[in-house]
Amino acid sequence: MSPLTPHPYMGNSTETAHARMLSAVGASSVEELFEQIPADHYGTQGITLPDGIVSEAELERHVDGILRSNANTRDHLSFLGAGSWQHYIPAVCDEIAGRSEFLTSVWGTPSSDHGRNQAWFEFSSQLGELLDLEFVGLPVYSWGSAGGNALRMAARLTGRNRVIVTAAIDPERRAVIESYCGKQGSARALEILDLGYDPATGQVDLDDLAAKLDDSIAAVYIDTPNHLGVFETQAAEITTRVHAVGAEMIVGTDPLSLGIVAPPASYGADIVIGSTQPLGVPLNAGGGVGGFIATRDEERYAREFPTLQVSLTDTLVAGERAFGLTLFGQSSYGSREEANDWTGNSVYLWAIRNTVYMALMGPAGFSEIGSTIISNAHETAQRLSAIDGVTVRFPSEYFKEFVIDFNDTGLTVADINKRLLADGIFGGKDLSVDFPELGQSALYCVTEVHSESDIDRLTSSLRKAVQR
Amino acid sequence: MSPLTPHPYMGNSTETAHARMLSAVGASSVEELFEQIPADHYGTQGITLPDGIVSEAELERHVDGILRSNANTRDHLSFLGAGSWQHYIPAVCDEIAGRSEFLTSVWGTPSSDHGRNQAWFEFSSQLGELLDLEFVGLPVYSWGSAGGNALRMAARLTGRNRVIVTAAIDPERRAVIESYCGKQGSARALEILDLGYDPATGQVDLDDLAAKLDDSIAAVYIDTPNHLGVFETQAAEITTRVHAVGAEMIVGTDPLSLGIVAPPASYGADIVIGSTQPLGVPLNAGGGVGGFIATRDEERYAREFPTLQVSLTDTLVAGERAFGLTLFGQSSYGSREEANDWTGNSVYLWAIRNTVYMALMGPAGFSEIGSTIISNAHETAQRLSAIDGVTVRFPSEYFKEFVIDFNDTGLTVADINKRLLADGIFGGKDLSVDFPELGQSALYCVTEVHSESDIDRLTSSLRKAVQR
Amino acid sequence: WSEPVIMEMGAPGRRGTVPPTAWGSGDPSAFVPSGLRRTQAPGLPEMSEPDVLRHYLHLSQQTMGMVGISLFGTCTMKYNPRISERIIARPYVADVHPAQDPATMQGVLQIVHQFSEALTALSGMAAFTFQPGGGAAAAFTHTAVTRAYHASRGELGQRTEIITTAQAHPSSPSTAAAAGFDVITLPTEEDGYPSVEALRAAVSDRTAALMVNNPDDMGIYNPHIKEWVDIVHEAGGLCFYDHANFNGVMTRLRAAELGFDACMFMLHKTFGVTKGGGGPAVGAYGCSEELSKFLPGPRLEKVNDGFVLVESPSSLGRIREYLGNVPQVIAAYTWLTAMGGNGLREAADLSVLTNNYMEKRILKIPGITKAFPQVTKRRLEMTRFSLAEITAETGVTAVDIQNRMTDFGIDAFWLSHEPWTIPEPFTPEAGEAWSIEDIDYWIDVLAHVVDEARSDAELVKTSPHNQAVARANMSGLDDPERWATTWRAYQRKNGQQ
Amino acid sequence: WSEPVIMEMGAPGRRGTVPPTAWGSGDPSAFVPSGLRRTQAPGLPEMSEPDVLRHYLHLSQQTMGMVGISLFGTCTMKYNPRISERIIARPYVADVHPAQDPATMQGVLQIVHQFSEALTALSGMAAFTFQPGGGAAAAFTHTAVTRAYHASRGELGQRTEIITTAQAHPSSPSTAAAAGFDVITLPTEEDGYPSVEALRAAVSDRTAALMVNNPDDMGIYNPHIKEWVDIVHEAGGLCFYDHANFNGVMTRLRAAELGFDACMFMLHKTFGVTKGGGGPAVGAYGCSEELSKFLPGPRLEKVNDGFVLVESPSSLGRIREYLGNVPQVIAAYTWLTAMGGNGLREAADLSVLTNNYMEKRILKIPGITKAFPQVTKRRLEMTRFSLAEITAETGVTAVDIQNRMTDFGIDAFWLSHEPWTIPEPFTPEAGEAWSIEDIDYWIDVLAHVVDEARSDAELVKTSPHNQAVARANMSGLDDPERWATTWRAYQRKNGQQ
Repeated sequence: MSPLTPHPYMGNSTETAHARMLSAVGASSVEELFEQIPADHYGTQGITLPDGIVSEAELERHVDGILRSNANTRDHLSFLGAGSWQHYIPAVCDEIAGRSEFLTSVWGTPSSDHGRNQAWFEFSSQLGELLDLEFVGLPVYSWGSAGGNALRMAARLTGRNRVIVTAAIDPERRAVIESYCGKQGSARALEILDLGYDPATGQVDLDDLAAKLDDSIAAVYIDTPNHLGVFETQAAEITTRVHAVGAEMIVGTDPLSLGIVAPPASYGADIVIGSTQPLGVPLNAGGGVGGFIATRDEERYAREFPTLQVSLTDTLVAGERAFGLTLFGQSSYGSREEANDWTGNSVYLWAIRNTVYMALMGPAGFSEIGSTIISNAHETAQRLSAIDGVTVRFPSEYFKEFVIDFNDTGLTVADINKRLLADGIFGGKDLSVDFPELGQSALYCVTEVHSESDIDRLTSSLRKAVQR
Repeated sequence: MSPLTPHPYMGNSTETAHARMLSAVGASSVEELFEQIPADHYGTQGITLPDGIVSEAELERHVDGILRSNANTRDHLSFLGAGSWQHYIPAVCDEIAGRSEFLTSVWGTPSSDHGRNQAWFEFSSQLGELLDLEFVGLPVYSWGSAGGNALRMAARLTGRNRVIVTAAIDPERRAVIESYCGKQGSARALEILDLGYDPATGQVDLDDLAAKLDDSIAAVYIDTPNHLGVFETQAAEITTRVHAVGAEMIVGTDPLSLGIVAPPASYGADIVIGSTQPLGVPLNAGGGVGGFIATRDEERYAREFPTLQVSLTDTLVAGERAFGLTLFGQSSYGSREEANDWTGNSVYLWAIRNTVYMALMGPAGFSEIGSTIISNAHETAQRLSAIDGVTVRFPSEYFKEFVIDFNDTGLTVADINKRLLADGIFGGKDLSVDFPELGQSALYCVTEVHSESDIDRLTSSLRKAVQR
Repeated sequence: WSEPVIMEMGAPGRRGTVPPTAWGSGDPSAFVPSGLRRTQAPGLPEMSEPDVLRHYLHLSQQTMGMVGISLFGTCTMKYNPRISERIIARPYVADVHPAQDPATMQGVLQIVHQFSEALTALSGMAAFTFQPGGGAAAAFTHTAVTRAYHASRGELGQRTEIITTAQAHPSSPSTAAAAGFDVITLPTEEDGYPSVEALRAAVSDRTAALMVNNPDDMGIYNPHIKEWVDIVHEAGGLCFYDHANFNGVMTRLRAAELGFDACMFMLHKTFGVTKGGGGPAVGAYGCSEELSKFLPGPRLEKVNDGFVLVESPSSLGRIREYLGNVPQVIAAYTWLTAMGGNGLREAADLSVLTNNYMEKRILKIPGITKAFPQVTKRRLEMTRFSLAEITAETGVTAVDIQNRMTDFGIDAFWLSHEPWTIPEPFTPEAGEAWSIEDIDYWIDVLAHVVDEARSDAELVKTSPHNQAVARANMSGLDDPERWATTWRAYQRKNGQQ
Repeated sequence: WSEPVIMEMGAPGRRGTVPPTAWGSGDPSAFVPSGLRRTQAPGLPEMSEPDVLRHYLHLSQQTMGMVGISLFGTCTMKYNPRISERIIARPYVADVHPAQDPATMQGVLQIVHQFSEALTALSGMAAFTFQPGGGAAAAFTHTAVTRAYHASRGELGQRTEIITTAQAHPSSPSTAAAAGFDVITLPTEEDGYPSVEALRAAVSDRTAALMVNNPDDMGIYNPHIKEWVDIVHEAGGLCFYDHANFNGVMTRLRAAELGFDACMFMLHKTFGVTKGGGGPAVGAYGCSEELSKFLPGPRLEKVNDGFVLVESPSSLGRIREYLGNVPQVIAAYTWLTAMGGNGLREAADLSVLTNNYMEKRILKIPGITKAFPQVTKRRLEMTRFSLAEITAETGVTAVDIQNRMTDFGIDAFWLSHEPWTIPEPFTPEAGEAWSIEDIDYWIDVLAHVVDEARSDAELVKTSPHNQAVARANMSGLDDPERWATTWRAYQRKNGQQ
């Protein structure tokens, strides 16, 4: 421990300030102020942390020295998706999300937080337009969290404790949902039944649904597009069946698809969830994820939201608008031990990115990006499948991700990806561990960021990689 | 030329907006509005520019694709200085200079520009403290511009038209000064006499000064540290001699040295100039330069400033402060054909960076950075001179730059720098063209950004390079 | 400057940003299954890029954040160094994909590892996970670990109760309840915390865990905490230390040495990372060697030539996707590296010293009292006060005063978590970053507003007067006929659709 | 929020940032020559990092910039795309050293080259330099080129006069004068520009150059400009086209085809680059093949495998160090690439269309008149108006109205360069970036303030009322006893030192 040296982050870390405050409080040493803590509570092992690197130049050199070894999707050509997707982020998103006011805001009053609260309201409002739904919560941690929350909502809404969840799901997402549903068992745990997928299409196996769906089921949860990239074309039929047994229909979706694809509400989905990451949030080594939950504006649903929400309201001044938290009391901040779910800090700064992104895109932008993505993905899949031994597993109804089947190459995905990496390419996500039934397959993600020459590069590298 | 497609930068680039405005002005086509321009004035060759890349993602891909080939001082170890110096830029400087309000401000009222004007006043105030001078203009384009302006000021102050300028000067700076002084000849051109340097010390050759200094001389201009890196230890003596003939003493200096080095005003310099780039401005491929001009707050000098200046003043509200331009009328905005010099847009955003930098540093920061730089530079020079055939040309009185003499290696600086480059190192600036009297010598710059391991890397690469 | 809601802005045909065009040959719409095509475009605004930019710049300017002064309380408002933001915005963080081959992201993994080691030094816990996206998520993680632990011993059926205190943060009881436990909340007693006797009475073979914080939000430290831990351990329960209030005790207390099995740190509060209005955040959850096998995965392991990610067979799975909010971990690492052990010690010292300085001055304002005045020992990093006397005298409430203070550039203080143990509470926290001048200014404004309450109560009750908007009407926010979380709902409910 | 001057802030011992420590062994102070050691530390503030950050954030919030609405006039306020800022902040621009081996900075050189080619397409000029740091510096460059050109022909002694017009920007006459020329300013005549006859009378074998802009700041185009150029050329002078007012005519006029020898474009205005409160900026100076050998160097040349920098023997040397403000050139290139030829044409169209729309509405406000009303053809990118009738009626001046409009979030309009050819002038310029709603709002506010001038003149004369500070007192700014460009001077003059 060094003697007191003034630290740039602490204005009062000077002898003068210490002396002035000590004198004001009538203490002769700082140690005196810790009188509440019994002596035997103090850590005996001491704190072994080194002294601080007070010089910012040295600090940056140190941290930069560690991080610069990272490869990334900017210096590499990447086809990784599977829950975190590479999309172009307009510079305006960075500018707004980087504003000190937004970065450092906490919980002020509706007036002192007015601008931020309005931005949040605009997040919900714009997402509501994309989803065709009128009640939208502030974001939760991730798509997985949203799934867990939604299933718990459904269980409360129906008073049932069994749920059916698509098997064509991101295993990360599935694992989060399990934690929310109480995998390890407990009084209020929800039982999860797997909903198989058709090996030909990657879509829901309707027979399996029929076998499992009955009036003990609280909810059926499917994704469209799902983890294998495909749209669920039977979604309307499934919803009808789910509603027939009095269960809730939960649909997860990619908001970037909604410029060209019908929103789940249009075929009756009750709770719609998904990821906010595609809407202007960086990959962040996985730290870019965020989730949303939306329903019709019906009290029945609203009363079960675990999230915070902002609502438009008026002020003491006629004609003026402000924003306040609605249904705060039902959040865990208000309900404590009576809580039926919980909330806390989430990814509210990403909601700022999301709202800016949606405002920049507008209806035309969403329509165009959907078209570009689906076109680029299909074109890429077609070109890859021209390579000997390479096939597309579910060749028709997909959006931006598709499964490439390498079984005929006799190579593992791991080997292929190593070869691609040597060419500066991150190949698709290896599915062989989580989806053994697909053998040596990989999930490729192609979006608007990929140019034709990128695909030429991939094609030629992959052609080389699978030659033996 | 494509048909009208709405452009993101132009809200009114829609058919609707065109129609509405055309109707309001009573015109049937936009072309009609150009009725002032005679038909034969239109360009006949057409505009061959391609259509815009309206998609920001494609635009960034395009520009990034060009720029990413650049090497830079972040991915290379650099010892280049010579007018643009690598110093650490605190993140707070970037944050403030990047604020949209500062980036986009133009000329509002003293009230609507209040914050920016105050920041400018703080630039002048803090620089004044470093320089120990009370009248400081807003920045000019560069050290060279400041030199040109200062010499012209001196000519007007003295009514003389011959000036003496140090020969140990950056040739770029010298060339700018020549343009300002009217190199190509004209009625008001100033004649420039070279002031030789002592080949042993790199400092002013006092005999040469004595030979040239008489009462026809308007000013003597020297730099300390000068372009060969060395301080002018005879500055006080020179100033005395200059004042003795009624000339103005102009001294250029590096503000980063002033935490440890006496400001030129302390030995009587009349006009002090220098670069603002070391105070928190990036290298910017040479686009980071800026210059300052400062004098005592005497009307005689103030009336000759070609710059704009902000002055503190009061407002209609008692006790409130504001900032306005002082002596605006004497600037070329006010004087037009009566102008004795000119001003215009300059590098005022860099003044924001500068003021933040100075505020962060404080007196202790300037003292410490001066010490660190001078120590690192001397230590490096010593270690380099341990290499066979490598010597330090002016071995004692330098700040952050020093001349390394490679004559004994039998190699050219160009060859050596090529070898260093192969190791990821930008060697010192080659002096062999501009200072042929120094033979194969290079100007090395070492600052606070260089760690000991950086120097180890340089030493070992250089040792290898000069071995034959 | 009254900024419209973006849904009202724009004009048909305007473009804000244009995505790249497809380079393939096919008709994109043919790729969408016919039954799934969107038939009506979403009702989003159509705006130019500069108009979107300016709109959100205006909203940022209508947000106080820490550009004002915020001594929020319970949330440890710190300086968020810009250097951290600069680093995490770079491609080597922002553009790293979580599914990259770990060999290509060793820099990220190394920092995650090193920061985990630093938290181990501060807490004595054996292992940490950064998956929890905030403090509440870390508390929830503890309930999941608790389930996994007792399940592994075959006792989950029996262990149905989690014990907390009335001064625990809401995240403890709520996550315990959400995880399916019955919650026993021990009431605060005379000394400012529940008695050992109350704990003994609550503990049984049904006890799954204890979840507490210490000191609490009143700055009161429970000196019997080691005994508490022993009692719970004897009954077979796990002890979780909510370290939200770590600031005043960092470098002095180590959770493991007090006997706790697990603890959590809020990186977005205690470790200098931005709040962002409420995340992205990290509730770093650490636990003992014994519990570490249950931690949500993947687990980071150091091997000869770097770090690898390993799935543990006993892991409870995931609390959140991937490694959590990695940029925030990197920012916390950067902050902690700048502070060092000596800096943390100074921060804790300053946090307590400054709080005592504030308390001294605040209690001189007539009508302001301290919660639990009978606890006379110096409070730690914060003190809870009450404005009840002033409310009784003037009708002006803590919320009124909070609103009025914003007119002076001071953002809201925290009142109190539920339940309010004292009336009209407020709980500022000085932290270590604010200068003594700002602290003095804060107190001066408070004193001034209290004066205003006495001289012109209406002025305070109708405040704020200098903010972007006046006092919000909160009356309809829980009314299904009036709430509106989207513009479309608002329009419908107001007959504008 | 009254923000103190930073010189008043801080406290002894505080640190804002700490430089690295030296790693060498020697005593640093021993390296400073003894006579040159600083004896007294500079009187800079001592502040913590968060306090410096917050101070300047406050100052930024007290700056309107284009976060408000600015239709400044003569300066072509454009949208500055954030993408450009993102690009030029990256290491491949910001951290490039100008003395790097050109082989290591081909990306920068390629963009400089390509942008130069684009300007050639727009102007017909053979070559460009980006050294001039603004429009005035480009004008000065022209005077230097003019000197070099006539010197090369042995005529510099004789060619002592440069001709401009009263409507030329101040940079033309002032740089001509500063370069040692005698300046002949042709007065504005009935048609809004000087007559051909006046030019003929001024031209002689002493004529070194003509420096003009067209259209001028009143939106009036001199249709005889080709004849002017011929007349000057016949006399042996060079013709310089100040293209500050390029916005309304881009893609329609090419300077070289009108006969000009040289021209300049302001990248920080016309080409979408930020103003930064007044630079860094670029006045791109282009000239004919014949003059190009005099351009300040170094010159960029394309060789087989890239670009090299070459010093030309006839070059006039330098106008500024290095290649000029390279990041601004890159930003301009980025903007231009986004706009394209079609975008530029639309921008010119919109700039003229919107100005005519504005003019139509503004002239409906009673008391506002147009400069040179007898020029009835449509004005181009801007129109100059006069408030003289309103001033006569109410005493409220253009400056008063300018100040009052800021209270509504509208930043100052430009009045007029000297000399004021009409009383109480103002000169807004719509440009192409502002939406019609913002344009309408601007006019509505102007109309409202004009109403206020009639109903409550004092309100306008004492404005602004909603800004950070009230109307500044400009009376002492030229008084040596009262001006103060530094805090130290202010203290001394106010007896506080």
